[in-house]
Amino acid sequence: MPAMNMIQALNSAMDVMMTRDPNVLVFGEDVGYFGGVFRATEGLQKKHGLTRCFDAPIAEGGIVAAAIGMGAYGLRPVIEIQFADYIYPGYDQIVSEAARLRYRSAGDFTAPLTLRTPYGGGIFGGQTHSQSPEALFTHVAGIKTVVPSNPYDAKGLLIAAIEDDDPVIIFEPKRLYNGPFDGWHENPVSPWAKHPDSEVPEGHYTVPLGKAKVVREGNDLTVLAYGTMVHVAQAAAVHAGVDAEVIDLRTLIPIDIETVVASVKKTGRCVIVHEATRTSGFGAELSALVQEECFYHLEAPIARVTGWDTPYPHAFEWEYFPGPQRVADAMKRVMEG
Amino acid sequence: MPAMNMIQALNSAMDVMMTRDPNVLVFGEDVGYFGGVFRATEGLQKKHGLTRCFDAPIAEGGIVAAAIGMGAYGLRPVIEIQFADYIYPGYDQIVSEAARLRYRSAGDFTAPLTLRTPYGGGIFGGQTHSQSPEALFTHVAGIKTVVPSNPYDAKGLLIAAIEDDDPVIIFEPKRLYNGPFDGWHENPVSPWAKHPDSEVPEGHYTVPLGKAKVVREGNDLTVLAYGTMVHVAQAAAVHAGVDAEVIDLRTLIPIDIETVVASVKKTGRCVIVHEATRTSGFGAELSALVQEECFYHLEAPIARVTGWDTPYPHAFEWEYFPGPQRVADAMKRVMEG
Amino acid sequence: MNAPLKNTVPLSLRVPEPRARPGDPIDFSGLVVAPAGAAPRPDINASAYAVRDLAFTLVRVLDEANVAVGPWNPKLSPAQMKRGLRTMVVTRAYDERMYRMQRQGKTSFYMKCTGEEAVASAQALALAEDDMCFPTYRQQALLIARGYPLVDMMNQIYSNAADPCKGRQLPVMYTSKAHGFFSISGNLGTQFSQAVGWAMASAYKGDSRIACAYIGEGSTAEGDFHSALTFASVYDAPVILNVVNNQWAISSFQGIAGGEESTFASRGIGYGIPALRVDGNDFLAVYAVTQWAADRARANLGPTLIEHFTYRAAPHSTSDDPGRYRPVNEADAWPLGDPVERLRDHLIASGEWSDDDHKALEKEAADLVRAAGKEAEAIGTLGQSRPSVKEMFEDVYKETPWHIRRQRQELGV
Amino acid sequence: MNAPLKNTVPLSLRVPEPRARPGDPIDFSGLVVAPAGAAPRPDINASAYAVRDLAFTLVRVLDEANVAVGPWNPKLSPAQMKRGLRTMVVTRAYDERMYRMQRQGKTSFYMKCTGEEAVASAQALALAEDDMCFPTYRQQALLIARGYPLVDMMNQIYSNAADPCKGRQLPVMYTSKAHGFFSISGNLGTQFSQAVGWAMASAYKGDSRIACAYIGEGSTAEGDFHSALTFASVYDAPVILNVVNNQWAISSFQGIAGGEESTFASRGIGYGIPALRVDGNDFLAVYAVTQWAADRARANLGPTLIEHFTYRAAPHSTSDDPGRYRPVNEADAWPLGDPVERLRDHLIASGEWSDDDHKALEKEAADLVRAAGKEAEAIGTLGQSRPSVKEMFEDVYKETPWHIRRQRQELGV
Ligand SMILES: Cc1ncc(C[n+]2csc(CCOP(=O)(O)OP(=O)(O)O)c2C)c(N)n1
Ligand SMILES: Cc1ncc(C[n+]2csc(CCOP(=O)(O)OP(=O)(O)O)c2C)c(N)n1
Ligand SMILES: [Mg+2]
Ligand SMILES: [Mg+2]
Repeated sequence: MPAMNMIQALNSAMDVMMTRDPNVLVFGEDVGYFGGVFRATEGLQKKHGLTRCFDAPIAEGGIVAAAIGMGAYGLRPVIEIQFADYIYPGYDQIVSEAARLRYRSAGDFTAPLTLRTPYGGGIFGGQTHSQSPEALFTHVAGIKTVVPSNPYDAKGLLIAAIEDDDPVIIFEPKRLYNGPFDGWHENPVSPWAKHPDSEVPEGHYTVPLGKAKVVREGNDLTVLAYGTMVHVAQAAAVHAGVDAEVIDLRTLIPIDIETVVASVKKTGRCVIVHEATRTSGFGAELSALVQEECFYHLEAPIARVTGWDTPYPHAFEWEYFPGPQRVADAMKRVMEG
Repeated sequence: MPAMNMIQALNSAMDVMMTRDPNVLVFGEDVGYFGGVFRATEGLQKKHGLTRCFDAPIAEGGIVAAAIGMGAYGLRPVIEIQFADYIYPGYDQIVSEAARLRYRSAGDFTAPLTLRTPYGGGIFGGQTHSQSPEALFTHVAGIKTVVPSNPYDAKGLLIAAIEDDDPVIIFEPKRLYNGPFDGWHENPVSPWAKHPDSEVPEGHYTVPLGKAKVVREGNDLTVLAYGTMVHVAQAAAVHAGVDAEVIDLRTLIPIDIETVVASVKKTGRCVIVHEATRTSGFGAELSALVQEECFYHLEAPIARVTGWDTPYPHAFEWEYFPGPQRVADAMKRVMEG
Repeated sequence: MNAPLKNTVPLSLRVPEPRARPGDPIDFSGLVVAPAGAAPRPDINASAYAVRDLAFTLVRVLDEANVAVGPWNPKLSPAQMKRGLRTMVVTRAYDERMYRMQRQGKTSFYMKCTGEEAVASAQALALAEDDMCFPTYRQQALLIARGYPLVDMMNQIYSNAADPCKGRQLPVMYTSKAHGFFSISGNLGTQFSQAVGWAMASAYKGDSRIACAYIGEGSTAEGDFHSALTFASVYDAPVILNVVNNQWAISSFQGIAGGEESTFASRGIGYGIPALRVDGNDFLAVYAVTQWAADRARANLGPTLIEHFTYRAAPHSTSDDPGRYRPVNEADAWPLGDPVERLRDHLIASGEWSDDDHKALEKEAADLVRAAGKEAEAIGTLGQSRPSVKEMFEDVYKETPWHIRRQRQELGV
Repeated sequence: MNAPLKNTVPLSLRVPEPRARPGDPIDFSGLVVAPAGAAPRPDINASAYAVRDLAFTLVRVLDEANVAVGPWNPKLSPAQMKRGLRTMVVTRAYDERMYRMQRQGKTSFYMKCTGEEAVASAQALALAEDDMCFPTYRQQALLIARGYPLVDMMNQIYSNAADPCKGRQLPVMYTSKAHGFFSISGNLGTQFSQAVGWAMASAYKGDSRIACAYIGEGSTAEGDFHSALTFASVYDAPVILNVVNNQWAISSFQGIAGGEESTFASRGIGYGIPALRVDGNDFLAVYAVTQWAADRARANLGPTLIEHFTYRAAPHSTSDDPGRYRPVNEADAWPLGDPVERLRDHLIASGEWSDDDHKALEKEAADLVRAAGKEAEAIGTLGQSRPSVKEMFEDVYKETPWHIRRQRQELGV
């Protein structure tokens, strides 16, 4: 099995699906000849032809709308929004249209599109190349929201998303494109090749939507994480010396409540981590859910470790980012609580 | 003091501010000659002139953008988005621009605009005239989010918003425009005139942003509510026979944490109510906050009573709406918990 | 030294206003109407640049004497014209009944297309049955022309147990894939760019079906309008882009959308999209330009923009009172007349129709609508009958996830 | 019977591609360039309709022999031209240094405007000092022309302790209200419609200042472009709407924004906005059309759309490698030449300038930039020096609310 980094895994998912299904096509800003600013679509146009992987005008609303129309026709479009920070011009089409087409037409029309978008910090991109807007989508009924944390999952989840009959948004943590970044930013990032989850089958397989994965078993507390924070949480557990169980949610909506509840009931403590700003972030929903489902098992307040309630600041990336030190501190606090 | 309904109170706030400050102007779809589809701007054009209250093209993104430009110039624009359901085409300008202009320019430019928008159910308007999208804004640092529940507050909060130097969004519960609807929808709604909060001074006054109000004192449990749900919660408390303390949050961001925490610490129980869909709604943030601040005081799980995670369905308005029966049931559950 | 000038006058803000408000005399003197037959009919493969003047004139076929004249005369057979007339008359009868039903409290909301019936009626005739339309709420005539059952339209409006939208949608937000009628959205403009995506898909698949999209002149201000034109232009999508300029967007006259500064058709020029302005109350002219546009699309010549110049004779919706913002009888004074009367009179002038025929048609339409009405009302009107409450929780996703299932249980349904 | 046609050929999807990709011979043969002096110069109060052909031609002043010809010759004084030349030369020197600094790891990111310097440099000269510009990231020459300190620009780029944006913004996202330079956004297009709002405010107040907005040709596809044109048209806003068509949007050629189907200037026609297309590498032509547009705005005649036809000679940014998507030396082959060389040669041809003068100017610019560079680097480059971490939590709101204050405490700063 070849070792792939996350970009290669995503590229392979699209390649596999374009090969299997003539209704799958890919478009977005700079994804055609050039292969995308993060190179996720490299080679797809050359291999599958100009009309199957092509550049789009700089109009995120138009890109989503075109994908909805294509979906209504019967295609399975895969679109790239160049940075999650630029998804907002397409917000109306996603929220008012893609998410509600099946419901409002009672299944007469559907929008089985897949939207990929790089998200989170990692390139010193300041406030408009670093955002984590997932909570702005988890509030919207009718869309599924996915965040992979490694190459194997990225490919399997992306294929599952393309095959899914509902609109799916995949937030791709750009910090993880090249390696399992664990938040110790002074250290060099080790390449994916050294990580077991970089072993990615070349062909077709899926990782089911809606299923979380326990990536580290433990008894003292539960960490709910996704994307980059899965790796940070593991590093923090080591750093704090806490026997933490780390859950990689993988899909945010629908959330795998069973895995979450089983773990928190076991450990009695919970730390929620994400890079997005805190207030009304997806961590709030997780906290509410855990509290509702596990109240009588909780031995300490649920803690949230998150980005601050500010835009993403260029010069303060490492003070903004909820790194392993902050997560470890929270773990210790929760253990004492 | 004249009795005003909510529309009159909002109208009076704009009138007062247009009279006091030549930099205040009002625009939006159908707000000019016609006076707005809910009549909130009636008479303002006639009194203050064509260029101070005028119709805008059907382009919510353009309306917000124009207001940002005007704010950067030094005006204090008040814009109306005809229904909150139609705010999404303006989402990018609100989230990426208005909310972040002060931060990114280090205060060199600011966007002191006020955005008014009718929200929530109440007119059998189906999925595109009934939404409650407040949580899509509470996640965004840089904007203030306000929801009045009565004429007095509506006017005082709107004046405070116009005078505020940051962008403020006011969600106006259309169910409350004409009377303090308490959710018992089979009963006729009593007019505002019979309610003490319809006594509205004619001139200038403010209700400060960021300050909640205890509208019903109680010892058994705390209800966190805003907008229509303030009245529903009170009706539910009566119906359930529970000595509930009902807090009208009034401002969601910044939230008045002191009032919330003091109450929950006193009662030890908490029910959160809103009409918006549940998952990742503002109730999630409230639940997370209460849990973080009051964990050791909580005697039962915090409950959320909300709209369902579906679009707003035309024929099932009353099954969708979290009415007093559902709120009362939750109160009882929490009392037993 | 050629220094930058400063102003000789202070700047001032211009806010456009219509010529007449309630109480003012009706004034259509600003309206320049080209004579019927005057506009040239270029080849379908003429360039957008070459045909750009068509965006500033008005394609008209029926002259003052109700005779069809000029190069755009589509030379429809009497049978075709009668079919079109019938669609319009049934549509008007349907609108009248449903409007009345709303007034009687049998539903929450209704929207008429009175005065604009020719647009969708003629287009339905000019399109193939399986071309996909992306309508606004004023193209009910498409469904009627394509034989969608009136009773199902009414069931939707009543949100009753037989409502094809299962009680979820505001009245008039129909959907029927089988009739090439895309689910109507409450959000203005969104369908316009979706239609282009559908057309791109059809082209991608080497299909033969084209798309036909609608937008009101007021809604052209939305970004989706611009997206639609951009994508249609770049990918040469087989789509007809219709702007229905009925002069009003609720209370805002077309000047608030920019209609005083240029025509809406002329928006096409900047995208290299051939654009035509047509008398929207002239059934034959609408048919002719649609056929031209459809032929272009089918021949891989790409999109066409059509501005239908018409007038919204009805209130915006049952929630609206136009007496608050425009002179009461403005509709009657509309210089381009009524589309039903004009086609009727043309048929009569051609010796193909009579007043009696027309009365019979009107009676047939009323009977048809009444019969459908009885049938739908027998199922139930709003609140009397409705789909199972369970339906509230279905179709959010293809498979209902646990949290929504659990909410359904919470409600106990 | 005139039944709807079905297709004679199957539909097919067209995806535009540029004439040349890496390895292909450079091909500008599709580019039609009007001769200098040919375009007429209408009165500023001519109607948009009357001047619509100006959207399809190219206003050019400098001819092949570097002589200024035709009605658009702005007849600038030698002093003015030298001032403009200086702005361009300093801008180029500045760009070169900052690009190098990024390569040396002294900052995270940089963007050059090489080849496009005439646009902002000539406009700065044609505008009043207090007119408000809403720039993209390629109008750094505006700041330079208006005397904003180079060292402050660099401080922003280094996010150092003296950064006017307090370390919060990506490099090149300058702001200076005092210099009529609106805070640059990373979100493309948003400033274009904001500029119209600013202009409306200026008109509302009876002020004399006008707004000047910029957008790249690729970004014209965003809805904000359409909003800007709609609002400018409806309210007759005193604004100059500039589309900088530098042929590329990262790796996408201008055809992906619709540039193969019509000119970007011609977008103005559908809104009734007078629109001009100008040789963006011809300093005198840019000055002349800007002056015309500014005069229109100041005289309450409303907005003007200008398409600056130029070429992005530099990579998109320091993150980009154009060798992956276009022929390597395409920039050198650009038929409209280099803006600095053209103005230099015109001055030399007029006897007002010499090679030595130019070398002296280049040296002066390099010295200036180097001195500023030393000063900024003495404060510190990225990571070496920065504003207080407290600044991360300031200015989210005017007064910092409790939750952000508490987060600051949580971080311990
Ligand atoms: C995005 C959005 N904004 C606002 C509205 C409210 N609204 C409904 S209809 C309407 C007027 C539409 O006018 P026009 O496009 O001219 O269509 P017409 O009603 O004349 O057919 C408005 C503003 C909406 N439905 N969607
Ligand atoms: C809304 C948005 N979408 C996408 C991007 C990513 N992006 C940055 S620059 C760019 C290309 C812009 O091209 P153009 O408008 O022609 O300007 P130029 O760079 O040529 O000056 C893109 C796609 C962005 N910054 N904002
Ligand atoms: Mg209209
Ligand atoms: Mg460009």
